[in-house]
Amino acid sequence: MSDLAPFRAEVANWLSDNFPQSLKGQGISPFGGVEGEAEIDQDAALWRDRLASRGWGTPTWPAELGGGGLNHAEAKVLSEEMHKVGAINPIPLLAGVGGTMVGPTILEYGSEDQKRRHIPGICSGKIRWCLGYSEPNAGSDLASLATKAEDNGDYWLINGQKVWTSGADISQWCGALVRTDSSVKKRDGISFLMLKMDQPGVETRPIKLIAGASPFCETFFNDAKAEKNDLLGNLNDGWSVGKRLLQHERASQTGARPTSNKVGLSLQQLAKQYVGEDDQGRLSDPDLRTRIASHLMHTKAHGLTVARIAAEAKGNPEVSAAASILKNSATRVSQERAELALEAMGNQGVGWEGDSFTDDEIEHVRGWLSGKAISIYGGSYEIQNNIIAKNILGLPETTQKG
Amino acid sequence: MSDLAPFRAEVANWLSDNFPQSLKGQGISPFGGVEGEAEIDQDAALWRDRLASRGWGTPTWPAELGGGGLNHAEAKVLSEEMHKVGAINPIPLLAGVGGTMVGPTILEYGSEDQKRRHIPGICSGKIRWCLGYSEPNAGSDLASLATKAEDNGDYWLINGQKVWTSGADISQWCGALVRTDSSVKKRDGISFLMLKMDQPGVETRPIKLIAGASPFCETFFNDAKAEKNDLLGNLNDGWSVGKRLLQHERASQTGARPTSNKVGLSLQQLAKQYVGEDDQGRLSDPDLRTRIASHLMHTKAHGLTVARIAAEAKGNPEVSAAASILKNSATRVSQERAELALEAMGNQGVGWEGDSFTDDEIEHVRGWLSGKAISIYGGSYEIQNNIIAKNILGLPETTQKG
Amino acid sequence: MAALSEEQQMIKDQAVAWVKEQAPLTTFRAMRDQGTELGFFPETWSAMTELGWSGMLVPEAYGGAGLGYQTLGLVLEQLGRNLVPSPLFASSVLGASALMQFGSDEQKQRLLPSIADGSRLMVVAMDEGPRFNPASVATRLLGSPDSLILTGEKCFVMEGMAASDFLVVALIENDAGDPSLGLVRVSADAPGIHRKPVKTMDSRGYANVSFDQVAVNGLDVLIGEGNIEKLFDVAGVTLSAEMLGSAAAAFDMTLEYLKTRKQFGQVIGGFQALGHRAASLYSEMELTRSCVEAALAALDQDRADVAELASLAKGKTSEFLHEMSSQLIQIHGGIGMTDEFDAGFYLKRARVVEAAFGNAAYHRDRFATASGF
Amino acid sequence: MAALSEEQQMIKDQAVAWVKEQAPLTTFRAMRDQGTELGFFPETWSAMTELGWSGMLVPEAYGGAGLGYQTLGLVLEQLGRNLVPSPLFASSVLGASALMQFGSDEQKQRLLPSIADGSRLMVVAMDEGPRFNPASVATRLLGSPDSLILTGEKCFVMEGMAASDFLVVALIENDAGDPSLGLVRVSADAPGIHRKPVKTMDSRGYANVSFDQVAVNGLDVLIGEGNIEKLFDVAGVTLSAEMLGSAAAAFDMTLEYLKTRKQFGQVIGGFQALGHRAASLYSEMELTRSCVEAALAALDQDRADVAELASLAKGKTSEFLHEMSSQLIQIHGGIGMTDEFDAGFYLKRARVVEAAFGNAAYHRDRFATASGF
Repeated sequence: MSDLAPFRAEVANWLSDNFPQSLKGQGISPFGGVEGEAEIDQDAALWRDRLASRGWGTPTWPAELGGGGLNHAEAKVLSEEMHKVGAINPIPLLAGVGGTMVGPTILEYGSEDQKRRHIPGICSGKIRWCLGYSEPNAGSDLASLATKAEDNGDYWLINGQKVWTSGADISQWCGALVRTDSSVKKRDGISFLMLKMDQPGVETRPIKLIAGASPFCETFFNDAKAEKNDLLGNLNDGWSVGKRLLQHERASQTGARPTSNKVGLSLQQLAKQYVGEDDQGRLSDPDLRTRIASHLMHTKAHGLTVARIAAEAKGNPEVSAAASILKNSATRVSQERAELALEAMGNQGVGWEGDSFTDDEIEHVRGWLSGKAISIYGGSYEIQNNIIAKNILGLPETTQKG
Repeated sequence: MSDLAPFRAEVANWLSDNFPQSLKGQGISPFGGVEGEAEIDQDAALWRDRLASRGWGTPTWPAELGGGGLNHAEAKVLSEEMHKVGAINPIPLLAGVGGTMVGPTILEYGSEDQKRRHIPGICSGKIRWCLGYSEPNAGSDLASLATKAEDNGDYWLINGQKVWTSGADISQWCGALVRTDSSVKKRDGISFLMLKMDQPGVETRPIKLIAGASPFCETFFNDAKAEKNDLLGNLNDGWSVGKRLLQHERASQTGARPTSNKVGLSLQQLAKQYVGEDDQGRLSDPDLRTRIASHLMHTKAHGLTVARIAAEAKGNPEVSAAASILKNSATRVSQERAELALEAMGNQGVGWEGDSFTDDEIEHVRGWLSGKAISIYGGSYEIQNNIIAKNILGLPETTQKG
Repeated sequence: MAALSEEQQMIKDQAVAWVKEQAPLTTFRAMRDQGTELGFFPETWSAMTELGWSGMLVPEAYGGAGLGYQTLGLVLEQLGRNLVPSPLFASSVLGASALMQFGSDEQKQRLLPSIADGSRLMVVAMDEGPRFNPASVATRLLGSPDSLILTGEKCFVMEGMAASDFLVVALIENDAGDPSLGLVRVSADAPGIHRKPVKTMDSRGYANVSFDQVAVNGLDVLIGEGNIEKLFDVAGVTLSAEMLGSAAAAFDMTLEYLKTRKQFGQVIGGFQALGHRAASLYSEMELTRSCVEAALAALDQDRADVAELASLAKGKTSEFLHEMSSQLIQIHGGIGMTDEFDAGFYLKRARVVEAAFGNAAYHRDRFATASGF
Repeated sequence: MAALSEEQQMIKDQAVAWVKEQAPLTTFRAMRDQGTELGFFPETWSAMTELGWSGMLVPEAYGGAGLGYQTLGLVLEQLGRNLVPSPLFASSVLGASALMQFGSDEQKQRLLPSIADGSRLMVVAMDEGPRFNPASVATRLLGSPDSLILTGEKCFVMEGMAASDFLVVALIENDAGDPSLGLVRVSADAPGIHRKPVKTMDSRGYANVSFDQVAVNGLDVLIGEGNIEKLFDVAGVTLSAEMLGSAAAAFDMTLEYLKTRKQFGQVIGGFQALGHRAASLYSEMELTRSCVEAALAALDQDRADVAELASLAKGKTSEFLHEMSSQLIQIHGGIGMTDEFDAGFYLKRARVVEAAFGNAAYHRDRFATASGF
């Protein structure tokens, strides 16, 4: 292994010169994140531009396209040093799915021209992407999608409706799966198109969810247009492109996320606060204690598995077949935690608004509700089990009858 | 409701005159039951014959065929009075599946001649029946059965192999599902035949199970014969006959059975014995206590459901679609109880033989092992769920593709 | 239930029809969207009192119909199906039961008729902390017989904003000076009472109520003979009947979706994993129903095993509604997550009623204790 | 495991090959059918010692290979796959670990080399009741330093009939007269020791052993510095490695059956309910493997979180092997119930190892305590 110390020093120096102290510990809110806040205050914009100028918002991407050109070891050092000074990388938050999914897929499948046109914008943090995948009648059965793109000679003409397009109302570009051939088997007539959101043929409508406001939209295409050279991958090969992109999504979802940034207490601390403890420091409700213990053991096992699979891949963050296992396991960690927290909180765990509840309590409830989506989006719990059964275990496919 | 007091007095009198005191509290062992003991001591034989002479071993069956001719209310009185004096009804034990399944099906589907020839033998407790259903390649998919019966003019000629024929080696008659037409859809070419076990073409071989010796056999038919007039129901309509018979089986399995007659302690008493209790009388292992409580609640719910469904049927013991629900629920009660008892017993719950373990402890282990079959035989857990989904909920069939 | 009497069948049919026609989920949604502090529409309550439901439990001698818990359960189950908000449970079930159980004849004469006709909303105030814990009551009635003072804090009082009267669970000293739990009636507008609405995710009406040196008339102290736990058994069992209705509606919605939603060229109910899940849920629902019906019957018969059956019923319905409401969302997928669709209402309501009067863990513990281990 | 060293890979390959060729399940079956009191074939043990497995853990200075727990785990997992019976676990893992942890240098010099070459079977005697409970030890070492007497009853001692030496967990008084837990070595044939075989359903060798006024040499008292719980952590973790192997074999048998058994015109693995069940089991196996490997590494690194990881590993493998062995039978259906088929061996073994050194509930409790609640 090469000596990373000089690079570490370089990063530390640069951060000390360039990271605005006002942003320290600010979390993601100054950058809007997916919560929809569009304003970015001055320091945040400064920080975004300074980071982008080094390419360090997308550290492992090619330097000539606006990335940092670092290897994985260097990227890890960068991330550690940023963590040390309380600096957050705003680019992936600002680019929406551009940084986590569309970008990596363009880097794999895109032409040189496409890379030159699209990657720098993502690296700059100024172009946000959304994804047009699901449709009202194509959820788990994504291949049934009906949104149609016709080759009009000069451009693609797009008509149809997408749902669950996250951040569609604040994005500049969209990566969409569209039907380009209706005469063949469902999966063989799909292409992956990139198109501008700011055009007359595109309309977005936010979806209110059970937890309240949401980043999701319905998106309608009425004679929307895409450039001829914005087809990613081959014509009618969009299923492969789109599937690959989803693997990047799954990989980004395998870490169990905390219910909320604001809720910092461990589950056992939280439970003790509401339930109390006996004279030996054990949670007063032994039934709940048992289930929290079981949950924490699963959580630990999940974390160890994420680490083990990463180690087995020798640090190479390849997306693997194990992603489906980790997705379902992460879902369980996250949803179980939310349910157990609610149970522990009792009546204080059913609040909706108002000052009878603390912000944390309401945050828990809202997080619990939005978390119900984790087992639905990005390939539902059932779809992941289909994938495990078929791709890992080699059992027959159970969905392909139509 | 008519006045049952005179009948109750008559029964009590008759029992006091006829029930041999030596059999009081003897349980089923003097009658062999399914455990295979063929000898019946003198008093047991006397009791069997006296009971059979009144038809009270099969109390609700027609008196002219050897039954008791009682209505359900009277049969209940008889059962209560027998229970009072510690008398057990040996006829169903001696007749094998004759009393519980084949008999009721003959009474429904049989010709007058068939009833006259077969019912009295069952009522007497001297003719034991077994069932030839499953085959090595036809388990849950019973309709795939291959054992063939050919019409040879004077008789049926039977060739093939059955498995899981309970008590085949000690039975006089067998009710078998056989293929009588191979040219049609699987279910449409099956007939129900009754045949003698004591003939040159029939060979039985006991199956040793994971719990040890077992009542089950493999049964081989090599040019075995059945009388022409021993076809039950119509030719090629055996699937309906056989299914109806299985409903009687399911109905007889819906009550949760204790793991063993000998193990009389309640689960919570047993657990306390091995685990101990705290100063407030709670089981010392709170984790196990929670799961035992959950189990006992399910057990109680199951019992209440059996009672409710019986009450809703207004005391008419019709076999209903709910039988599949109760079968799976009874399975859970029984298997959960066995697992929890084993867990509570710790190292004393893993004994196989020898005097380091009490008879009860070994009985628990053996019962736990044989109990694993409850979710497999008589329509597996999965098959019952298929039935519930299709017959009760009206969802599409998921097995019929072949 | 084994067999309904003619009267029961009539009441049930009436409830089915009324809930379907007069109290669809759109009414609940409108109430939620308006954000009314009461947590129900007064018109709904008027209609229910006209149907006589507010007096179902109250004995005929006190102006009610004296029909018993099993019959009441038929109505509660239907209300649960459409999540119909009203003070029926808080006042006409729990308030009335408390008076029937603990009240003197004078108190019953004075209070029950107006509960039965729906004009008085008599609401029990019990909880003092986030988790149901009847053993921990700090609210006290102090002073001499002719100058009684009630002091304490109650939280999460159902229909607390709509209440005209509170029945406050408090420690009351007997002649020997030993405190035991009893109930104290006070008018909701009495000096020293402050209430604040609590906005919960089920959009029903709850309040935190403080009692600051509230003067109490000696005639309004209910001591009775029963154990106060029995009142919570009534609460748990009747709430279970309502919860069973909610769960059954959630099941029906799910089954309907399994039969109509197509993916991969077939209805999704044809996928065995989902079919078997539906079969398990249905089986669990049947078991739960038996527990609820048995517990209602035990209340009517005042049987010795009421406590055991009450914990069975509340424990089982809490578990089943929890699971059923989660599966309602999961099986509906994305559409289930949208506010536009009704599934979220059931999910949100499920966790609220689960926590009320002891959750599943509470009742497992209680069932175990009742079973002697 | 992230990446095996060349040596580890070689040892693993050797174990895979040896278990497959030299220790098939038919050997276990033959042993079971013969009903040998030892619970293993001496030839098996000779072969294993020739492979050097009996000395894997023992430091090179004491005649072993000093390879550590992670490497040992590779062998144990393979042995678990075919349920290979031998005293490896009891003596070369647990006995050796006890000496390494608690023994003085003199004791190690005297005893470890013969453990490493397999000629001495040094077996730890711990349990005194049906359930694992290290806090409850009544066996005592009493007397003056030149006249020590051991008295007590130990049950369910693994390989107790084959043992040449016992390491007895006992209360030992220190100079101040306070008793604390330590280990006392006695020869298995010493006067006052009586052992009786215990016939368990996994057909392995266990014994109940009584120590009736057994004279003990002062040199054979092991006090050491560690907490005795740490020895049970070693036991739990290494047993977990073996259990993981058994569970993995049970999974493989099940998957094979799902791919070959046909019913209703297709392989039964094509039925979604079974396919999803297999997917869940596989996922759970992957999670369990991570816990076992992490716990083995923690032992080698003598990390501070050994106790937490040991409870995680033993708890998770206990749960998973329990479920996997039950599903092995259920998915095989009737054939799984027959003694002729091997599934029953896994089921029976599962419950025995589950109960040993703390079951899942024991470790949940311990994990919770370690997590501070």
